[in-house]
Amino acid sequence: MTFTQIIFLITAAVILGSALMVVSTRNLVHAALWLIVTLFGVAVLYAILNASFLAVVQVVVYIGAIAILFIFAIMLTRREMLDRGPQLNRGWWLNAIIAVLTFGGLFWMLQGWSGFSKAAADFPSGYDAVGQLGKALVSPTGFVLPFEVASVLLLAALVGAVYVAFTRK
Amino acid sequence: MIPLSWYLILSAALFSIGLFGVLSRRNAVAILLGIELMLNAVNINLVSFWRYGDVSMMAGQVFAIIVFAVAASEVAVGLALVISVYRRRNTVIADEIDLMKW
Amino acid sequence: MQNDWLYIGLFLVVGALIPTSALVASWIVSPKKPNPIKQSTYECGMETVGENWVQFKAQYYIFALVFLVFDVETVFLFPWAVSLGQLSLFAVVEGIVFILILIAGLVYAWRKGMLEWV
Amino acid sequence: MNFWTDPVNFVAQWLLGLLTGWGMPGWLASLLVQLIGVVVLVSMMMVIDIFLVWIERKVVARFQDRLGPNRVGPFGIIQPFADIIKLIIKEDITPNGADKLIYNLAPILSLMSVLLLWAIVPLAPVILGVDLNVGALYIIAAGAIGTLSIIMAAWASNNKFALLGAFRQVAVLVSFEVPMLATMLIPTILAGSMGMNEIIQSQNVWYIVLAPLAGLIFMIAAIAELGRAPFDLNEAESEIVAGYHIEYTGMKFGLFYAGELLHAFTFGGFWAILFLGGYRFFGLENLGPIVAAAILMAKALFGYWLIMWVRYTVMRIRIDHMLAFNWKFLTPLAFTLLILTALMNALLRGTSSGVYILGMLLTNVILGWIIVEILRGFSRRERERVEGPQQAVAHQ
Repeated sequence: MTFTQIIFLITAAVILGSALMVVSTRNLVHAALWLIVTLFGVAVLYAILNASFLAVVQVVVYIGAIAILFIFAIMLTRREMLDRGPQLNRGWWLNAIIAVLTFGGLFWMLQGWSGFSKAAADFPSGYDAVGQLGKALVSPTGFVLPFEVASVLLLAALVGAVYVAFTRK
Repeated sequence: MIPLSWYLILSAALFSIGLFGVLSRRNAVAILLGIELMLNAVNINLVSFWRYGDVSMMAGQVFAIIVFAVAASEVAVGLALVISVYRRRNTVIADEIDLMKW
Repeated sequence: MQNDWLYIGLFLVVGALIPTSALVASWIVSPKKPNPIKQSTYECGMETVGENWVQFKAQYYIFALVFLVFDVETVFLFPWAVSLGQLSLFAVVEGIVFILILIAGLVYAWRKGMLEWV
Repeated sequence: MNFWTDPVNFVAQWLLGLLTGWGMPGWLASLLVQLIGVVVLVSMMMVIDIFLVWIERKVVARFQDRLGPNRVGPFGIIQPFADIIKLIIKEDITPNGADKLIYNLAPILSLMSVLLLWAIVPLAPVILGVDLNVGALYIIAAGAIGTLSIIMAAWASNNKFALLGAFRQVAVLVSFEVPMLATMLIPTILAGSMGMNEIIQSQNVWYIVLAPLAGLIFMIAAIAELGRAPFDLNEAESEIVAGYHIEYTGMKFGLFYAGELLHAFTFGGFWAILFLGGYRFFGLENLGPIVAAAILMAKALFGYWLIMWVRYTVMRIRIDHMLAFNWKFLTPLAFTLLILTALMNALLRGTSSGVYILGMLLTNVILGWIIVEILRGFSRRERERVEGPQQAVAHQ
């Protein structure tokens, strides 16, 4: 077992453990903080995968913006957060079975695939992932359309969210 | 080194946990937390396919970025809806927001 | 490239351990004589009424919302900025269109009066 | 390779040889050497942090025509050590209803988020720390952890005022992150890289000359990110007592305080790296890495001094004015500047460096002039609205 594998296993354990806490803890602020631990773990995974840009973006976007928005929203709707009553639906055990079956199904499906236990190839020398990404994002033969559509999507989200949340009484 | 299967199994497990959260939590904000977990599981898959495939093809990373945008929009609109509902109905329990049932 | 992140990981660990050690040192040395008055919530000498919950202005949320959209879009511009020197004028214009769509969002928010602190 | 031209590698190689000589496996030895390097760097930052307390108090005193600490040691230089001893032996009070784990974690995260920034600071051409190719975004990522620590501290200490302070502070932090990101894009465009070392290496002409407006906006946004006056809403004592760390005492408060000071110094350093050429100073950096590191530190101190100057000269701005200033002025300005810089960069790419520099500078000057004109018109209209047209004429 190599050093990288040990780091991966620790990270995976942290991700799964904190994800379980996200879905099971009663206090919603704690759930949001556990979500941050999960997201940070995923950022570490990106770093292991040599996707530096995505690792940093994960922290900037998820922890710096999305998690903050979650915490704000939880505090704005806090009267319901006093942990009275059950936090889970009545049929939660059924849902647990569905989740386990989903995992089993995915695992079974993936196992039959030939590329399942592939190893990673080395990077070609002088490989610059961020520069490549930039070129791919704006070159007409690359992903210029998804790139622009993403910005329109975010604009639409801004307009929609503002319209919904911001009603003067 | 680490085989691709490890990442795929991890992301499948994360996806299942998120699915459980979405299906079982009563609080609408907590449901959105579960959706975030599922989106992250998808992203792990995309990035690991980029790394284990041909690294000069940036599709994996580009789509991971698009997923970031989608997650951000989803959170913005979703939480705005939750807050709006909370102001009108004074609850964020998903079962009790049932005006649309009839 | 992996070694870069290893170094940052070490930084993370050391950066967490040094403040922790300061807290532990303080915990060992400092006196511990708690009493109810000392431990009460500080509200300028007034009795604390109710719990830690106040009705917040939704305005804080609105600013966080606008920020989220801007943050995500600006982050996307970084790969574009890095490879700008090798791109054609067309690609530069693509990026500028992206920024203009972003500014359109700002103008909308401005016109809707969301940026006012009511 | 000798000690003078490359001290860090020299020591590292020597240590590596020593450790492997003892029969340690190679990867463990290199890990250990890296760990020692990190510990040395972090401890150095903590020592600098201690002296920042003294510098800050001395400089403030001079700004306010006082003497400052002068009792403990020569020029009061031992004063911060006395402060630290006081902080350590103070009783640590945890308020009722506090969420213990989060309450204790918040100050640690707060200081950690600042220390993390020093991982990517290139002190000299050969002392790089780590030359991350996403350096600019890394700064924002570390800042995100700091924002998080503020919310955690306020929520865990179970205090209304703390929560109010944190909400205000976080609203300001996130708002000013947008112009900061936009102005970080400008050195990235000019250098063609996000790596800190490459940004320094490409500054044959300092970027403060090529993009003075960007430097100015970055400085303003940095001051707001630090939560210092005139943007010190978190500490508005007359309104919300002391902001998010109201319930913190003893060493935990000390960690927040140390984090704030070091953060200011660090942002001075990043300002120097992005706009003032980092460790470069007219070829002086070639004398040796130690000289280069000293140049960087001097520039960082200069940035820190500017931040202090603003802090102790300008009064606090109201929160609505502040957010309006950011969203209605700074953010549009930063994006306009970004568009113009990208366009000029594309148009002037093939020309000689003299034309390039002049074009960039002219763009900035013209934009700055237009902005000043717009502001003048705006303030004239505001004055007329408040005072009536006749008096406004009298003012001119």
